[in-house]
Amino acid sequence: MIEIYLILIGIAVILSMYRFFRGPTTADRIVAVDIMTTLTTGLMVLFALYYRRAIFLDVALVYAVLAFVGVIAFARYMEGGL
Amino acid sequence: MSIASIVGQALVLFGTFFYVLSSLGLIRMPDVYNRMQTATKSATLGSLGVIIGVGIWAIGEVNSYSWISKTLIIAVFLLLTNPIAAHALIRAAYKSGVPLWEGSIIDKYKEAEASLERVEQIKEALGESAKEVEKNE
Amino acid sequence: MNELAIIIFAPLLAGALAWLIEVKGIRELIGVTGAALPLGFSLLLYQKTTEGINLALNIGVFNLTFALNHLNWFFIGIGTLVGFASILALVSTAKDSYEWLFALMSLTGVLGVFLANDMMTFFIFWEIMTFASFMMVLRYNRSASLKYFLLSVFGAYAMLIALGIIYAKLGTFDFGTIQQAMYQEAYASAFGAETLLSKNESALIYLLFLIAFGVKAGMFPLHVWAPDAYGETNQSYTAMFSGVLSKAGVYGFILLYVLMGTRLALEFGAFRSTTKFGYIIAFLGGLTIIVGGLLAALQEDIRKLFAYSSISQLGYILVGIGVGTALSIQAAMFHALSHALFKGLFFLIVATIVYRTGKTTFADMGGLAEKMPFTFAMAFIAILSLAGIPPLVGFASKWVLFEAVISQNLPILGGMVFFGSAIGFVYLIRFVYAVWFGQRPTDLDETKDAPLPMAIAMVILALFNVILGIAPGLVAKELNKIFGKEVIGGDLFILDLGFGKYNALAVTIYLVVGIIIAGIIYFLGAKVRKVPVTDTYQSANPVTMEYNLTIRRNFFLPLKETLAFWLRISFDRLYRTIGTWVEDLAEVMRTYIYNGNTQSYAWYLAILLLILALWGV
Amino acid sequence: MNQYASLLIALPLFGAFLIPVLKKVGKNLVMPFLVLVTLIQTGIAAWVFNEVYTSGKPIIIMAGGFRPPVGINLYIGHFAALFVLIVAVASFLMAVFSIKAVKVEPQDKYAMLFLLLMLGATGMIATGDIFNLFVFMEITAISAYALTAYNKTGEASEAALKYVVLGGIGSSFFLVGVALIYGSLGTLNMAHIAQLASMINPTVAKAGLALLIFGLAVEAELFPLNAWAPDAYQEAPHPITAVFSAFVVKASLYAIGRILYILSASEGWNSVLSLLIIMGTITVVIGELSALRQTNVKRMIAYSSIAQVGLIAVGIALGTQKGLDASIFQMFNHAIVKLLMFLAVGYAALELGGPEMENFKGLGKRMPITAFGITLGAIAIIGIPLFNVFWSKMQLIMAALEAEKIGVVALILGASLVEMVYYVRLIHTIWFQGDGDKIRENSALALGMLLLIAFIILIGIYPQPFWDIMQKAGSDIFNVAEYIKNVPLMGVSP
Amino acid sequence: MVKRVLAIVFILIIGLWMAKALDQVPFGEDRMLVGKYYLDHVKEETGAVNAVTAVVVNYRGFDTLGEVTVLFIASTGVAALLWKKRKERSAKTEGSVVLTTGARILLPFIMLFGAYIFIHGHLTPGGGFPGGATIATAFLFLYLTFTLYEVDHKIFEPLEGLAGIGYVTVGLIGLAVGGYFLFDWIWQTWGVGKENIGRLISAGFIPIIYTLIGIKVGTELTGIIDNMIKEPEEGGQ
Amino acid sequence: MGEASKVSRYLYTVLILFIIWMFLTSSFDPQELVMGVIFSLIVGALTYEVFTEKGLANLNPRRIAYFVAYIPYFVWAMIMANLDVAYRVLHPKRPINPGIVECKTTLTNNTGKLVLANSITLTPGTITLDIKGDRYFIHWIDVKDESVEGASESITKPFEKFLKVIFE
Amino acid sequence: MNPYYFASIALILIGFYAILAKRNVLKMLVGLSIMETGVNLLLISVGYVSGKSAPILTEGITPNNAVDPIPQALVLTAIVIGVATTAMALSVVINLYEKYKTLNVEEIRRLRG
Ligand code: NA
Ligand code: NA
Repeated sequence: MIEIYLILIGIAVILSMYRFFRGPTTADRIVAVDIMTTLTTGLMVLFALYYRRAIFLDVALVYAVLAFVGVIAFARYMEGGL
Repeated sequence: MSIASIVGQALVLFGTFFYVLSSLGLIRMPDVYNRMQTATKSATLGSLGVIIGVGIWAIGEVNSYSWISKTLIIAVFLLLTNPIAAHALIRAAYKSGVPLWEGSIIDKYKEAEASLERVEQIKEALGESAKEVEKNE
Repeated sequence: MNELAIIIFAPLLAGALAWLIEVKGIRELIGVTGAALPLGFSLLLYQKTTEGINLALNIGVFNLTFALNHLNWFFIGIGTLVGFASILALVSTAKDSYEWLFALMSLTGVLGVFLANDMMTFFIFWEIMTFASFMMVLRYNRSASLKYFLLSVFGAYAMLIALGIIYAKLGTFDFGTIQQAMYQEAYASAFGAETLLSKNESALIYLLFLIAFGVKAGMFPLHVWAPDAYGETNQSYTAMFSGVLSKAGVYGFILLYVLMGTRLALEFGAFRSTTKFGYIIAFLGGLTIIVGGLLAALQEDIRKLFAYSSISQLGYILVGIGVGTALSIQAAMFHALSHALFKGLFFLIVATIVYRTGKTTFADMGGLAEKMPFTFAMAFIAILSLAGIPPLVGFASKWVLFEAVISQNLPILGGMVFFGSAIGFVYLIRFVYAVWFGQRPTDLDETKDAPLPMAIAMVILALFNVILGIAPGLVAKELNKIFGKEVIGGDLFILDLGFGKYNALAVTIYLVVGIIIAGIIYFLGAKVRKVPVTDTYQSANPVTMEYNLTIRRNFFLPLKETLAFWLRISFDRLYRTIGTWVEDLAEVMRTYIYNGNTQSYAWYLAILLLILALWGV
Repeated sequence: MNQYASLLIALPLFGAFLIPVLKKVGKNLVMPFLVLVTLIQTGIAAWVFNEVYTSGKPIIIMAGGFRPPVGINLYIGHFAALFVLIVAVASFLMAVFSIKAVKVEPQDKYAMLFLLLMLGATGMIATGDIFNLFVFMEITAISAYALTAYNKTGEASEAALKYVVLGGIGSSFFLVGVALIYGSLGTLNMAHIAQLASMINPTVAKAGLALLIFGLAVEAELFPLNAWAPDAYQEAPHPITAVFSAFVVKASLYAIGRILYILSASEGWNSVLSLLIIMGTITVVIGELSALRQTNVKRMIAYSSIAQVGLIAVGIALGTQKGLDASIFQMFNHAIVKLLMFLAVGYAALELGGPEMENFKGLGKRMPITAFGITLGAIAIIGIPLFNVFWSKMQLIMAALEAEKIGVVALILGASLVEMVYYVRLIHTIWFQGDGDKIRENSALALGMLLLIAFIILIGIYPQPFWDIMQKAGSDIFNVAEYIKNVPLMGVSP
Repeated sequence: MVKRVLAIVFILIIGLWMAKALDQVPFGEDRMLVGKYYLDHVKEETGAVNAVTAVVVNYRGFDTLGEVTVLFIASTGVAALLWKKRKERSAKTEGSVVLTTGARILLPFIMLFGAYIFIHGHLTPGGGFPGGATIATAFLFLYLTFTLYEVDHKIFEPLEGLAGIGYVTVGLIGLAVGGYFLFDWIWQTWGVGKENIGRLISAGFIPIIYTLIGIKVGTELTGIIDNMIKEPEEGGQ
Repeated sequence: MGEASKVSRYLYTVLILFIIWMFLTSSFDPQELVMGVIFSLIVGALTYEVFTEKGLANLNPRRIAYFVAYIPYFVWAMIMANLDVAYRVLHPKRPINPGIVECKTTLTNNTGKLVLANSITLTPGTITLDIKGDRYFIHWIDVKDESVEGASESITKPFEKFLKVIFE
Repeated sequence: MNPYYFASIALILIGFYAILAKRNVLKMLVGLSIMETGVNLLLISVGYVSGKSAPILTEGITPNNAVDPIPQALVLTAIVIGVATTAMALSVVINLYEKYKTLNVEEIRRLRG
């Protein structure tokens, strides 16, 4: 069953990738990245269940933290705030 | 199949729907502001669904309650950070000069910025002391 | 510690001490002692030459082995004698400790070369000699020293490869073992048996040795370093440089005969009455005589003149060696000795002139016989000796050489040797008149005669020129010892070659009588008006500076013009052109490869990876 | 007791980590501290050297107490013991020089990077594990990047950029090589790999070996991977340039040798050897020719160093014990001579306002000891008898002859010929051109130079004991069976 | 254009070559030799359940020490290269109240999370490096948000050094106690925590080393961020 | 309302951190708890000054009660918002009418402002673009009222009544 | 060729391509990072064993169904080294830009020959 969700979310990630490559502005790309990271976090959590390993949840959390700060960094850079 | 599994799976399904929706929004909306509008909201809700869903599902599947506590942490973290990130991004987009969609009807922020600029100019005219004050704030 | 160690290392040690102490007076004392000790000990060792004497020093990875025998005693005799004279003269002309160090170091080098009993030792001391003499030249002229060093090292490395091949094939550096092995090789190859060295390899070794020793001996066309190097250093030192160091090359050729003469002769056969490999040496020697002689005649600088003269004289020796009969080799060795004696003397004379006048070109000199009578007397002996006028040693050796060559029925070589003698007269005339006679430039009016150390040094060499000239049998005896048979017969005063005879004593007596008569006539009779040299007219026109065919300036301009075409073919220039070309190429390559662009550099990595991929490693 | 040799790793680390604390106590303590640490390191290295050479057995340091291949081991055999000592001594000398030469801030960072550079080279030489080799290589490389750019001029940054980019590509491909070898054998320990070498799939072995050597060759300055080197040598602070030439490049060369020989049982080994010979040869030719018309003395000597590296690589790639011995001898001698030369040139450049040849006119009169140092170094490196390099070049030639490679002999000699040309020009410029006021030479540096000179001459006239050491060191690398035997491998079965 | 085409051709050939070699290393097959040993012995020999951690800290401790060193070099090197006499934070605009308040609230959480990661390194896929990196992320967030925020260098630099000293010292104690550098004396000599494999207090010195590494990495990365984000003051070369 | 005492703020921070720790470890193993206390104390000491202003006062039961009540309200709003999104995204004509409007808030507390901004972002058709003092600039996907008062009424007001109690 | 190896090699090559073809120094450094990523993926792929899980011996994982831990440990190290290299390179570039006012690699060539 889980496979279906994994595939669906995978599709969502790929769809977001369209926006990443398409742009047209840098802002669009970063928004796409932001959404992709959120989706990926969910994907990781789902993978943890798929492999029955709770330890992967920690990985998902680290990923969420890093991705968030990463997006903030991009945002601050883009607005010329640094 | 236990109740937890069913509930959990339902939540995951619910979340997955919004995940897909968020990616669609990203594609279909006409400008970065509207993309953010749609994508952020559904991605966040989707995360809540998927992640908490997994936590509940695991109660039935792996028979462990430690999953739900961790997934809750992740979910709350995303709930807190996603709108912050969205806010930071939209502000950045605006400040970096990405224009609003041509169908947009109003831009109050622009007006406010203009008046703020006028205030700045007055401050400038008042001289160094004003700057000092600002710095100390 | 035995005597050989003292002979070899005393100069080096003295040089180092002199260099460190740097107190005028003491420095000179140490230096001269350092040169005197080898001389003394080599004289002491004379009676030990028959039973031989060995020295093995375990310095370094290789054992340094030395041995004394008749052959090398002859050469260290030349080396220590002329070396001592040269070092003595250095007392007057050396500028600083630097020169003491390297002059003495080069003496160590050359004595080590003569005494070495294996190839490695030979090479090491060869390098020490080269290096030290290079440092002496570097002091005076960078480009001359560089040319010298490059060619020398080129030669040294050729030798290194040769002895590397020998070692790889025969597994030894020891002269005795090599000689034996080569001898066996020679007969093995003659009988078609398997040999350790192939024909090509022995040819290669020969070629490499030819280059190695040819450079040092100043053999055409490897001679180009010599005029500059001999000219551009302390002239007292040049006495040793030209007199002794060049003999290392000669010694090397003799060694080549000793080690593998049989092998080469049998492998490559004969040309007319001589071996092919020997004929090559002889022919190059002949060319060396001509080129050196002609160019000597064209020089305007007194130092250069003798430098080219040295080259020319070395040519004689090479001819002798190349002809390859026992007699001709003896003749070559004899001439090596006499060349060392008279050329050493010449350079000391030049050193004295330069030291006293500060001038080096003929144009600035003249009439010095009056101001430097002693030096002039020395020059007189040297000139006679070089020109091959009996009863001086130069005549004896040259005579034997002529006889040796002519007797072998080699007309081309004979012609070359004869031409060399003729041109020798030509350039000597220049030296005689331009320096010693004629009008003296006014700034030379205060010129003093030779200082004491130089005078002593000159006297030593002059004496030997005379003694060995009157008693050439002394030398012949030693040469016969080397060959173990009587090649040159006769007694103390008479050289008997079988088909010719030279009685030095008789000639001396005739000559002395003749001179006495001539002196009487001169002092009693003739009144000669002294005419300033510049007071000459040509077709009633005053002589211009450009076409001033006085003896002191452009005297041989017509000759030069005649030879213009040939003079343009300069090996010196050729080598220079090649050098410049290599450097230009290197610069282009360097700026192209190291072009500064990081990305290009990354491409180099990609290219290497591509090669790896295509190579399929 | 022997495990205390791990202090060779621990001490520089401890020292480097202590510097930030020390800086709080007093900023001017940092440089003396650097000298102190390198001095102690020298002491330890000397002890280790003595231990290894008197017992004749290598010291195997087992980190964490695990036997190899389970744990990483350091293998301080005859080679490592010798070169670790060289690293320490060179570091000590250059640390002293740094007090005089390094005035750019922040000195505490310089001192840390310096110690870690020393650590990296020490580790590269000592380690017995290919991935650990990578780690130490990166320690060396990254500190080298930083130190190259340390002067913070545009040119220094440019040099460092080149170094970083090329080094980065090199280390990436090195890791691909590690992945191939590991994927094929399931182990990273060098002795273990050597043991299993005949079992590797030949395709993997060849590509893996080639990639490992490719990665190392960037650091080892082999053409065409060495384009960064002249720039880095030119722009790095003077003591660092000396250190680069003295041991950084040597560590990489050693690593090439070690990896080459532990995989000697694999198929396709010979094609890697011949490739290495070609690379080495071109390195020599281009290095020497590039030095010819240099007007920047540091850069000139840098090219000369590169050429020497080529010679060493050729010796390693001869594939014979004699070749290795000779190469190691050459490494050893070259390290000493270049230490002297860069020390002297660096010092002169400091006093004269830059390493341009123009400034060196009259150096002989102005700074006689320094000038003497440069001269003697030049003479030695050309290969004049009575100086150390002569013997190693000689041995290299002998080795080439024994391997029947006359071309290599010609290469060595030809290189010496070219060296002669540019070094003679330098010597002449120093002694016989120009003039100037005498400069009082720093007595510590003068002493250092004289010590090195004495050492060069000592080896020059009495090379036998050194040659004995080199032969032991060479056999340490060449004799792989012995190496495998010396490492106490535990049986690991799949 | 030519350059690009050539580059593509080159890398394709190189890629083909690597692929050919990799083809001989079949994917997904069990080729473990030493790896298998680790899996079999990790619990008894190190007390860690995370075999990667045991490899990282115990079996291949030298690598990790080196790795710590590499990061230390980077931090030192960056500081050396970007060193200026006077440097100041000069962010142009401050983040909005959302960002600043978000940073305040998230800071303790992220730091705690970092600590969680490094202290559980022997139990979960974590360790000193990710833990330290997470902590550094917290500081990065502050740098990104506030105009004038700056860490206290007086504390950070010595802390970085002390953590490193701590690591080396732990290793040296191993040398003194157990005879080997980096010997796990807590586990092998003292036997602490033998009974609670899989629980927090186990795995010998791994948690200690990971704590030290966590602190070290956190301070180092923060230092790098600090150096890169700051700009020299006008004229303050 | 001014700042609470340091002790209060510190204890509050430690408490929150410890709770998070327990969630993270999801274990009652005493070893974990002890370590949790230690780390909470350390991290709390480093961060309490920025983390909270009111300290333990946040734990006022009334605030907690409002907070608990706020959650379902907010979740409901979020779901509605997403259905709204679904409608706009999936509708073939993309029915949107966007613009940037201004709202005023009566909240003075920063945390309150943050939560308000986040709530706005996650609820129907709005996203917080910037905040200047008490002025919220909001991107509205379907602008219904351009005036400050009108916009405030429909966007900020509904949340403010909760947040006022929880954070002020 | 299996997709993991393929992806690793592709990443390495893409990174290398960037270094060879991009003029902007920063892009070249990005290329370097991509290469490093590819290498790391390769290492991990080499250690993967089909059907086995992460080598953390909890939750029912035993030595028999865990993948090789070594490559994972190696990659941890390699990642950190990559980060360190990148950090160094960036600060070099910062200095470089300050002095040369350009990031075009073809203009950064004062040192040559
Ligand atoms: Na996010
Ligand atoms: Na690690």
